[in-house]
Amino acid sequence: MSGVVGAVLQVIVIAVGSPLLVGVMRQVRARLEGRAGAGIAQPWRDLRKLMRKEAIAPHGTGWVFRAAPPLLAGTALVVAAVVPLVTTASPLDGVADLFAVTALLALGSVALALAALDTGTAFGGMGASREMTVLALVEPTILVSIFALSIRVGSTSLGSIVTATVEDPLSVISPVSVLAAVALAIVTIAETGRIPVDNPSTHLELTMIHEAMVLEYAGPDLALIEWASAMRLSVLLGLLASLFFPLGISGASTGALALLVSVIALVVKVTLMGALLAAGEVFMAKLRLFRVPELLAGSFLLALLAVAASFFLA
Amino acid sequence: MNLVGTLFVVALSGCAVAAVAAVLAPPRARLRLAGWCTAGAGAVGAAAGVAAVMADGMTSGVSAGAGQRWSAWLPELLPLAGVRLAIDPLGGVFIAVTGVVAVCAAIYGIGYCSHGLDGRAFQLVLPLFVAAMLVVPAAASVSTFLLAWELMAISSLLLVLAEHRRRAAVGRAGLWYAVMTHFGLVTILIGLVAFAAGAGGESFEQLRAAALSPAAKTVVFLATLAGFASKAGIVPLHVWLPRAHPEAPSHVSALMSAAMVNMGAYGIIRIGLDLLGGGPAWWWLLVLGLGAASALFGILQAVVASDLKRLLGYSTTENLGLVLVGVGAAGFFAASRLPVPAALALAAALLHVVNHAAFKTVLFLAAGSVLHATGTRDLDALGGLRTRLPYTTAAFAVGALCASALPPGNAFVSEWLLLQSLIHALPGSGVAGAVTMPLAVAVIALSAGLAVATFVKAFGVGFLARPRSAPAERARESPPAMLGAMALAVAGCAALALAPTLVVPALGRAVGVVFPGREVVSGELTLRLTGVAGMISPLLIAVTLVAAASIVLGLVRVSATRRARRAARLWDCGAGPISARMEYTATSFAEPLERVFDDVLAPESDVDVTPMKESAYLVERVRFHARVPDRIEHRLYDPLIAAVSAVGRGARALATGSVHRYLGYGFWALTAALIVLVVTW
Amino acid sequence: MRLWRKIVKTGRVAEPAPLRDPDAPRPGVAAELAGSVQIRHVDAGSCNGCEVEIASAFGPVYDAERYGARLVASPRHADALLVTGPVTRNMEMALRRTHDAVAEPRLVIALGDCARNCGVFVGAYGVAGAVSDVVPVDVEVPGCPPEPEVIVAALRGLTGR
Amino acid sequence: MGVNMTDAMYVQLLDLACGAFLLTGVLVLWRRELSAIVWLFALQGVALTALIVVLGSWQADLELILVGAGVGALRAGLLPYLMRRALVAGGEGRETQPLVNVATSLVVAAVLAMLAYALSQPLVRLSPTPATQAVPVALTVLLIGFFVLVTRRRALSQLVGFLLMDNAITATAFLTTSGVPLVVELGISLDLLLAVLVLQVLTTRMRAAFGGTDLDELRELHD
Repeated sequence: MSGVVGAVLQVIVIAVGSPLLVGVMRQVRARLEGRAGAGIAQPWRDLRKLMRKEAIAPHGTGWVFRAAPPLLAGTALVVAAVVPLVTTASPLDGVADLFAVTALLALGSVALALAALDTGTAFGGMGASREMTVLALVEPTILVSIFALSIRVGSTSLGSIVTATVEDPLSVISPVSVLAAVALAIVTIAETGRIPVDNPSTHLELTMIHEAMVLEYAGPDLALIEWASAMRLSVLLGLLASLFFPLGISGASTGALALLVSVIALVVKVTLMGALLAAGEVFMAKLRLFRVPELLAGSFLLALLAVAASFFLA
Repeated sequence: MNLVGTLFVVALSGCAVAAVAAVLAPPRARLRLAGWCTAGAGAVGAAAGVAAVMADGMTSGVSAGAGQRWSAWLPELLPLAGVRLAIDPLGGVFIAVTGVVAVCAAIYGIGYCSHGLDGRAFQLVLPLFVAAMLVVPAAASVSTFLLAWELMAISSLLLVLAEHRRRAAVGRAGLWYAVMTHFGLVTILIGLVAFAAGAGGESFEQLRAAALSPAAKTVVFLATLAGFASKAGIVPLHVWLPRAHPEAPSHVSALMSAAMVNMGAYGIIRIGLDLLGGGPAWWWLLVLGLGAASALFGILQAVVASDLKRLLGYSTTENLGLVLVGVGAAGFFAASRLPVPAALALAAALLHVVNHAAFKTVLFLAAGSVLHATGTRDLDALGGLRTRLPYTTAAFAVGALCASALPPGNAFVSEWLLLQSLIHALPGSGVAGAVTMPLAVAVIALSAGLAVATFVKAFGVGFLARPRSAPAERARESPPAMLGAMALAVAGCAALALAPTLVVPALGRAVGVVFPGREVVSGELTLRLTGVAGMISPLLIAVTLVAAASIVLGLVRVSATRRARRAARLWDCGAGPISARMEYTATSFAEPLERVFDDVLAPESDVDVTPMKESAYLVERVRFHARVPDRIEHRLYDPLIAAVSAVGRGARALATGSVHRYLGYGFWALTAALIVLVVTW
Repeated sequence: MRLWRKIVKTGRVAEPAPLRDPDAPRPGVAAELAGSVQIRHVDAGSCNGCEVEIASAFGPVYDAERYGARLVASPRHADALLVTGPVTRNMEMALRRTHDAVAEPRLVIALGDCARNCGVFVGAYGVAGAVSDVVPVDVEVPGCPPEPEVIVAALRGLTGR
Repeated sequence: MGVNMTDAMYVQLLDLACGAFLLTGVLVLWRRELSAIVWLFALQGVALTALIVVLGSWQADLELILVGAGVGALRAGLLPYLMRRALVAGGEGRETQPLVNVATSLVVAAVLAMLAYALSQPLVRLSPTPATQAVPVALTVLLIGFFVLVTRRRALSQLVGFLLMDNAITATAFLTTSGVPLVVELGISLDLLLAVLVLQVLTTRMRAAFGGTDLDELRELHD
């Protein structure tokens, strides 16, 4: 029972909290740049405003263009329900494992890329092409890191990996986990389109990846996309936290208080990681698109070394 | 004769009837009659295959060769050896796949062939091709197998050449195909004949029982592997595939790509795992390596291809590569005494065969529909088909989703299964396994990622946005027969994607032929691996995804204050309207990937500047030409062909036209042979 | 590390927010935006003086972003068009199209004297007219160029913060 | 020695040290800035020191710990210091165009790691202790160092490649036999120091004479 409650809770926390996370990250960035910042609730204000605006159907676009935003948000919600963030006993845990989660996130990106191609604009095509390039190169790292993480547990089920770490927290301090964590962190940055892979606040179309795909969306469609991107970011950060630092996460049978503690732990962890990410971005410049493969090859190497280390140092 | 046998014979007779109808029926009725007969034969064949798989299920505990299986020996059908047939669950799977693909292709053909392909010869050969493909997995002796194999090769060659009068490229493609397929035949012939000679009999029963020396086994395996790999389009023997698939009529491409290439995988499983009974680990690492190389090379070529059917052809190389990764892993695990992952890997390979057949049928049929409507396969000239060919677009969308291995598509399930088998093998597979498996996982991951990019490109550039050329603008939806066939294939994809729990246990029985005595998966809604931890539920993923998307849409409905969606111009930066020439094309879409993998792909480009007459500084015209040649063809085959033609030119000196000289050659050759005989005897 | 030291040393450069001018023009639609105004800047023929001032309005010192205003990359994402300069003939159609590309509810801010009444370019060859001759203007910001404080005040009128 | 260690903690510390050793080796391949490469080399020296010290305190061997300290002083202190001086004198900060591009060399490194693992298995099977099980790490770094030596153009990054190899050999020695005799270690260290000094003088002279240390450009001197 607590599993169901926990799953519902984590979906709600992610759905409500992810725009606030983006707000926190912008605020951190603003402060480091010496600005005052718009406040952490600003993304929610933006979303509320966008919901009040009209949707636009550009000439020549069709069902793909319209279906992409709800599909993107849908995949993010499903992933938020499946991934162990508040509880490891989500009733959906058996439905999808780590591979499926990765594939679901990719499905969201694909929907958006197709929508971008559907507009037929040069920027849309460019964004779609780059997004797919990054996606294709990210895939090996993710899967090999999953491999590395699953060796210890003998399963790719997220619930069992996290439970095993909860039971033996010190096992995280091993080369395998460290290497896999670094690899997955790089991948997370690439997947969520943060610096140094992509700059979420760029105005220059030629440097865009994600933004170039959504240039044609307005109103509620845009709101869905922004909300979904925020959810993807927080889910991925939450997943990283759960995989490598599952402190406070609830098990199968826990009371209401424990769930509350888990929720607070999740919020604290994700906020901290978000702040760290935002602070890191201040110190970095965006990489040239054709330097991105280097970064991803590096992360792939780390992931492979993580697998190797699990037999080197077993 | 039991149910399986009856159905199988009915299916073969159906093909025969179709062939007769194609010859005798009046031109107006010919297409329908032959088409429906072939489709019926395919359906019955599929039923026979399914029955063969299911019938065995009742006696799943009994080892191979149980009485339930249908077999037949027809000594009088052929001189010397007779025809020996037997259908076990493994063959049943391939028969079922061929049957279903044949149904779709035959129905499709009724609509597709009405322009120029309704001649007697073409309609006669098609059912024969189907029949040959039904017989190959049922063959139970070397001679029957080789005969069916050759019939399959010849008939498919004739089908590829169907349009040789219209395009010169067809002839070249046919030549490549003829050479490669016969090279394959020769190596299989050598391998199997050596095998039969060693075993002292040619029926598969005898071969299975034969005790060959390891060296002889290796020779047999390598020879047959080369032949089967060439049929399956495996690198470096894949060169015929991206040529023949685009040039063949589309439903023939579908048959070849979804059914015929599978026979290569079937052959490797049958000869290597079943008849030779496994073998040393290095055989299977070789198979795995070939598979991995094909998967990567195929998908890399597909991602940069701009010819729609060539792209699909390379994707076939990729998918068969993945199948071979599964087969190789299964053999390797069996050699390392890991029965659980071995069965899992083989089940994954078989599931991928089935899934690939389903989505590749959809994709080729849809590509044929595009070709039919626009007359071009060039993605750079397509686009905007979404409004003009709505059904074809929907079908291609389903196929592309399945092919890109994303949930809720079907290939996702088989790749998931494959990855699970690789991951769970680790603890016991020793050094070779520990080194190979992570790399194999990486290869599968990269090819899956590139497949996503490939099919986003194919669908997004080919069908969405606005038309890039006049033919695409004038496109009209295809006739109902073609749409019906596509719908059928789409339904197959959907069934496989949502209910793999029905299919995989059946495949488990086919796996039982090779690795007897264990179930691979269980569960109704959730695919639960037995023996190792791992489960997934494609159906529930799809349901929750739909539910989540509906909730989101509901939320938007409730909270949005302005309901109406305003139509507006595309944002063109305020400048003039965006023309179709400004759209991203397939080439530009693939450019970043081409640059990333430029060491592997070695793209060629040249800039051709024509200056004005008056001054070298004024330019009249600049032509930019870029292409990505098949590097293996370039590096391996071109020198080979050059060498062969050099030998040919040299040999011309021998032929002076003098009759005496020719007779003299014969005389000297005869005497030399006799001398050799005398000396060596 | 050097950058970090710099950040710590510099601290906050944003000036404390002045009191909001209650008389700042606030068109009816602005209430609907409720504290979030995304802005697309259109240079319809400006001398770039206004652009410099916009840049400083969104810079660290004045930090217009803290009031909920943000510059965006596409008019589709925007609620308000920030138009500078007299509308030249070449930009007339582009401005109309940009205005059309913005989803309702939408606002137009004419920034600077040139945008309000063509400034020194009145009647010049190549000038099609003031911004209000081309698209309906909701808010006007006077000045040549307007100071950042004035720009920020006008934006705060829209965001209501 | 007074340090008390449980089995699990020893293994974990050893593994961490090896992980850091490997990671720094890999990062040398990844980064282009010569200053970062020197930094990474220094970090690797620290990891190596930690490795030896962990081994020493596990075996309660004071001599080993002292050797570790010496190795640390040389490889994390003196050699990086000398190299940084050479760098400052040189002024060219980046490995601009390695012979094999960075992405490919990272993938190659992945394959090298697998090769090293396969190679060292017989060795590990000989005496499967936690220390010998980490030998593949050292071998990987050895191969990566060789690869750096082969593919990089700048004299300094080649030097780092060479030193990586030496670090790896030292690590292998300590992991397999818990240390070479002190004399040998001292001899090797002196050799290294000499090599670095000679190279430093050479690069400075070379730059003074030809204005660069790109080895491919040096080839032109031959003609």
